[in-house]
Amino acid sequence: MAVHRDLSPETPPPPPPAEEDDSHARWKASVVSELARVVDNRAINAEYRHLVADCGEESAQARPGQFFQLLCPQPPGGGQPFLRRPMSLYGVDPEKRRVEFLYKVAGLGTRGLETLRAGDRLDIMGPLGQGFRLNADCRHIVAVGRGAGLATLAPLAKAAEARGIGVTAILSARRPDLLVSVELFRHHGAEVITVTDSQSTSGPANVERLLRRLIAEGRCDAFFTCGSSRLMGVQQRLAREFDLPGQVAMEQQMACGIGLCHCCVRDFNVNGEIVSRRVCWDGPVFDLMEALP
Amino acid sequence: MAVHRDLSPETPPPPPPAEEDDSHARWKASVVSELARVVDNRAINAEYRHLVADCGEESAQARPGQFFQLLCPQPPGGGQPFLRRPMSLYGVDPEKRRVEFLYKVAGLGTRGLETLRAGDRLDIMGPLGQGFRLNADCRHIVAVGRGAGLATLAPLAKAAEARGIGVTAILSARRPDLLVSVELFRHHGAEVITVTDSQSTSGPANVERLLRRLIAEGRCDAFFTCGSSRLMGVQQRLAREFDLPGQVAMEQQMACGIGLCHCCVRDFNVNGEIVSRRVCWDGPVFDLMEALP
Amino acid sequence: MSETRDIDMSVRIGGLTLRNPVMPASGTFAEGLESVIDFNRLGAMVTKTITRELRAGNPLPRVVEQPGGMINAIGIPSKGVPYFIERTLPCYTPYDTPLVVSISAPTAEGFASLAAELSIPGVAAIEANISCPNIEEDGKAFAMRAESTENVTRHLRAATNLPLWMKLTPNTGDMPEVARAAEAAGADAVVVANTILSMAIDLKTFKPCLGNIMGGLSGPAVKPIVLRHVFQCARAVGIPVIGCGGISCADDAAEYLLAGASAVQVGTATFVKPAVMVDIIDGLATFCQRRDIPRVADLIGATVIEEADEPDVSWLSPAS
Amino acid sequence: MSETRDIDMSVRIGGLTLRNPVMPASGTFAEGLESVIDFNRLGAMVTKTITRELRAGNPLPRVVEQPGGMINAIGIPSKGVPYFIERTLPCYTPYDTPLVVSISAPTAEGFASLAAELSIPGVAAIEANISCPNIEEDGKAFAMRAESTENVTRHLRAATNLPLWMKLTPNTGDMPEVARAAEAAGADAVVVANTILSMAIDLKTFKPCLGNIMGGLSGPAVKPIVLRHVFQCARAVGIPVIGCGGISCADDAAEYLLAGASAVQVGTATFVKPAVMVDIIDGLATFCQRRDIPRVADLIGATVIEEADEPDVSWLSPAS
Ligand SMILES: Cc1cc2nc3c(=O)[nH]c(=O)nc-3n(C[C@H](O)[C@H](O)[C@H](O)COP(=O)(O)OP(=O)(O)OC[C@H]3O[C@@H](n4cnc5c(N)ncnc54)[C@H](O)[C@@H]3O)c2cc1C
Ligand SMILES: Cc1cc2nc3c(=O)[nH]c(=O)nc-3n(C[C@H](O)[C@H](O)[C@H](O)COP(=O)(O)OP(=O)(O)OC[C@H]3O[C@@H](n4cnc5c(N)ncnc54)[C@H](O)[C@@H]3O)c2cc1C
Ligand SMILES: Cc1cc2nc3c(=O)[nH]c(=O)nc-3n(C[C@H](O)[C@H](O)[C@H](O)COP(=O)(O)O)c2cc1C
Ligand SMILES: Cc1cc2nc3c(=O)[nH]c(=O)nc-3n(C[C@H](O)[C@H](O)[C@H](O)COP(=O)(O)O)c2cc1C
Ligand code: FES
Ligand code: FES
Repeated sequence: MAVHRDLSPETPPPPPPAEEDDSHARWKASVVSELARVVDNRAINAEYRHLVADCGEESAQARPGQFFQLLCPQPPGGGQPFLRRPMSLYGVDPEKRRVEFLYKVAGLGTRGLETLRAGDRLDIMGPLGQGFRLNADCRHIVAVGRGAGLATLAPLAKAAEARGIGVTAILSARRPDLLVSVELFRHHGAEVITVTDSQSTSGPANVERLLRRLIAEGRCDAFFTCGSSRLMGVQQRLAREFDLPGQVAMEQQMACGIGLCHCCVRDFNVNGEIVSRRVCWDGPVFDLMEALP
Repeated sequence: MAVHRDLSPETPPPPPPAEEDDSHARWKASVVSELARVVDNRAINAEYRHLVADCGEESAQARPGQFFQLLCPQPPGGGQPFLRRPMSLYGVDPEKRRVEFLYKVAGLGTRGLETLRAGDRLDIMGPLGQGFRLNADCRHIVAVGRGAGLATLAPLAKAAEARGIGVTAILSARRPDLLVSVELFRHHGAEVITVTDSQSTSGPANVERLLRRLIAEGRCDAFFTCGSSRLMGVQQRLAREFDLPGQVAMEQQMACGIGLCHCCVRDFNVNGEIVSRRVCWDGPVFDLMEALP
Repeated sequence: MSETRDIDMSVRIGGLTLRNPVMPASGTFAEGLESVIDFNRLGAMVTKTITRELRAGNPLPRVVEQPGGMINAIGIPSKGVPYFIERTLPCYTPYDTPLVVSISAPTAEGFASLAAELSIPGVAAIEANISCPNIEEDGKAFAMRAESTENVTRHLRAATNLPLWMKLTPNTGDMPEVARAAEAAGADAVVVANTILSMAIDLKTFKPCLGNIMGGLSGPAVKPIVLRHVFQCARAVGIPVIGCGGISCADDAAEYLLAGASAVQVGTATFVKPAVMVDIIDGLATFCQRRDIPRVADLIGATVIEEADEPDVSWLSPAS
Repeated sequence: MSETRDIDMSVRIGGLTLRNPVMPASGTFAEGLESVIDFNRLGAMVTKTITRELRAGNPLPRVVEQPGGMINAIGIPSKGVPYFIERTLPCYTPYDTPLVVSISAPTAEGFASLAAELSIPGVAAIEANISCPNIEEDGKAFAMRAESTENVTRHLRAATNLPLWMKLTPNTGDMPEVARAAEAAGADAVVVANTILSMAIDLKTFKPCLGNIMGGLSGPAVKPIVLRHVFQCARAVGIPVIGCGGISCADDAAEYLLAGASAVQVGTATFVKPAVMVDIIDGLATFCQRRDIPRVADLIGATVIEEADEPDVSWLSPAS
């Protein structure tokens, strides 16, 4: 297996540049950084907070699996986060022009996010990256998430519903009270199966059993997953066994978020060759079979 | 006239160091940096704001002419002021443990001060520097101030009253509505004469006339001044002519505020020799006759 | 944008006239930025450094945030020259903005042959990133010393007729001398500067924060240092100096021009504010307008130095 | 303070044992600080650099604030040796804390005779600030080059039996070599480092913000750069390295110790937080306690470097 890191596949071509005679008029940004206005920012359980913000037209075009880069305010006690922080789209309303995020307070930047109150401004940049692709000939998909992946997968529920695609969501967490997105999936007609560490239901063996049943029932035309490399491994095995397609949303530390800096690379196995891709630009959603843990 | 810059006179000796056997117990800070609690911070006219803060025991020992170094919060629009900003003591209450400042919004730091609300914390460091000395054999002093000098001179009013010393305050400003400390001086029994540019009463000639009258009336045993080098010049001339003592509070950009860095030096004329002194440590109050404009 | 009409924003860098003095710094620019800003607004475009060989780049983590900046050790992941010519170059040819190609090689000959190979239509200038190790000199970067800089510049000069910009490192004690060496050997401009070698240690693991142990500091934190280098280099050479280090607003760019830069490159600031280069261009125009300065080029080297100001370097290192 | 009891905070710098590794940086410490902190808590005390001659210092303004730091061009206002011995020294002798006297001179002989003159009771060590111009070498600072560093160190070594610390400049490209030269010539420790030469221009007046045009950057902004220098120097020499640059909390100090510093100096942070050195001492004790590290000296050079981490300097300047 030849190792060539950072040999990204062709990146999506840039939008066709404007013609010379009328360039300024023609060119239009597809990614913006704007001062969104916070509508709400509250804890929904012991770990996660839900942030809702009014935004502009472009941001409100975000699609499931895409993400934003947030310029986090300074948390109390000082220390200005210098770089933006990536956050998956959790919800979007193109009419109301509103985006939602679900985040866990981890370090400097997210501690800054925590301080935001309704009415405050938040500099958001997006929508970014390649989101999930919902294939028209899919009838029923399975979404398997854990951790921040529960936020990343959430917007699939509405999108699948809109396309008449059935969804089974297997949502994993340490404890039942730390599960998120359960109501959201149900609201959009998905079947939700919750598995937790405290109930000893979240192990790979149990999830594999659940998935095998769904496959057997013809309710798994594709896997969508995020947030657990163990569960990703289970799905990769089943996908190979049953020749099913799948997509996975990956995380990596980011600086620019738009493919400039090559700090967010990960290795992928593309037909037996290891290639390096930028999570922000070539992903964050990748082909399940190419992802490496 | 020999020029030796930065040849400061003897600095006040440090407090006697503790003995070895019991050093930690004996040593006590005379200057502290503490998080004071803002009680009030409001505009009193188009230029000046009045900041009142609850503080600790040491800060509340501040005396007229001393100053504090304030660690200003970040103003909206970013840019964290790195160094502290010097502010004269405007008022102090040792019983209530409260200090007051009067400040003009000038740049980054003071724009940060402006954002403070009651209940906020403000890191103040002080009391700093050599304040005004009120000689017991003075019967009547004259205080001449302009600009930030109106704040610096203000606490003299109460101190003089307490010692039974009469005060005449000549307060100068561009317009009558920009005058500050007038009521404060009156409250403590001082006679107040206001002079302004808009009324064409603030010129040196007029102030000199006022001062000559006070001297003639025996109501000027000493000058106390701050905030105008033109008016300082007038007083130096009169002090020489009538052999009167005087004190002047000076300004200079500061970094440390406690004599460490030598960034706040000014030249003084000491018996015909130019010597350099640190405004923060040797001053900010200096002998009127030694000051250079 | 209407403000920009009244001000002549153009600057000359050797043989090239740029529509304005603002361009990206190598390694912080790629096609992806087209989703945020119109490349036809820029003074020039500068590619990530490319090498002849395929290169993997450095181990992760490649970036660590610092107060007022970041340290990076991306390395130079490179897909080689054919990929660049066939796939990357065509992305930029549609724009009416000169493309500067940044190159690197481990030997002077390597630099020369790479420059020759890339002296093709669509490439407006070569920027030689000589802040990389010279394998013929024990791995010391070319730009650490005047001699090796002169040597590599001479090789490059012989290999290409394109405008040749030499990008210097601030990790040397001799920048003005190195700049003079580049000028003597025929460079058309010097870019001052690359990042400042730095380090951070993770207090949880006691390991370096970067996979590469050390990396280059960039962002606002380096601005006062690199501004000084630009001031010193601009006084040392007659060719244009292109300033690069911590520029994140029009005021920063104006400060660099005043210090003697003929143009500026913007790097890290784009990560935080992706449209910052356009803001800087508009802001420079406004800066000139407010002061009745008709041409942005009038700012170049316009710092007022008074007689009495002659530096007494005292306990500082000398001002070259 | 009770925490400090359990941890052995002492460190050895050449012949000196310090009660803890925290001391002020030269030029940021004076008697005035006694009003804020107890000097008997410090690891050592370090004076502002003194010279034989009377010196005025630089024109004003001497300081300009920067994001995350400040640039200063104070110069070395000095009242000469007799004043120091008669008036300054007695202020420090009552304390049970070693006093390090920082000296400077324009020639190697000047350094030597000043050191000899100051090798008197009450002085525990000499810190030679060789970041100042060497008038015998065209004004280049001694510490810019290994040869001049070796020469001045040799002269100093012959002139005093006191522990000799050489304070280096980061404005050279050769710090590890310079440090090796100091070691070879008999220095007991190197202090890494002085400030980084920098500049700022006032956009209202177009004049330099400092009377001296250029000055030295200090404060948090320089920390990642100087930490790297300490890491490189500590690997280059066997004598202790004293780290100095941007330290403003216990975590910063711990990072320097991990990088290889045997002690640290704190400068600019004291201007912002005057009691910061005491906080750092207490914080380092807590740092060790939380990790069950019995002696603060165990942190020195304890950075974990894994095999795979061997730096690939790529487009950065080489790691010495
Ligand atoms: C595409 C993408 C989508 C994400 N979506 C979500 C989400 O919807 N909800 C959520 O809670 N979290 C999400 N994350 C993780 C989130 O970005 C990190 O938790 C956050 O950056 C931590 O920042 P901090 O300053 O609080 O932590 P610190 O540890 O102080 O951050 C230090 C640095 O490390 C980076 N970093 C730290 N943790 C991560 C991480 N897990 N992934 C990437 N970078 C990291 C930070 O961005 C920063 O540059 C996502 C990450 C990526 C890459
Ligand atoms: C002993 C002393 C007492 C003072 N008392 C008062 C007071 O009671 N009320 C009041 O309104 N002002 C007072 N000042 C002036 C006050 O310190 C400045 O207005 C303030 O520092 C400006 O800071 P800034 O960040 O808003 O302005 P900026 O212009 O952004 O400040 C930039 C730098 O210059 C310094 N600086 C700017 N102006 C002055 C100045 N006039 N004097 C000294 N340093 C300056 C700042 O401290 C800072 O370091 C006093 C100054 C001194 C030295
Ligand atoms: C992520 C990153 C990658 C970089 N890659 C390169 C590079 O490939 N070639 C190069 O010459 N400089 C490279 N640089 C240095 C920048 O071009 C620039 O010199 C430096 O970042 C200082 O400018 P700034 O402070 O505006 O970022 C890189 C900088 C960053 C932050
Ligand atoms: C105001 C000021 C004055 C200084 N004076 C001296 C000096 O006289 N001698 C010297 O060796 N270093 C001097 N320095 C440098 C400091 O000792 C120290 O090396 C530098 O500031 C970096 O440390 P810091 O970031 O903790 O301030 C001075 C620094 C400052 C800020
Ligand atoms: S974050 Fe910069 S390329 Fe992905
Ligand atoms: S401000 Fe530092 S000595 Fe006065």
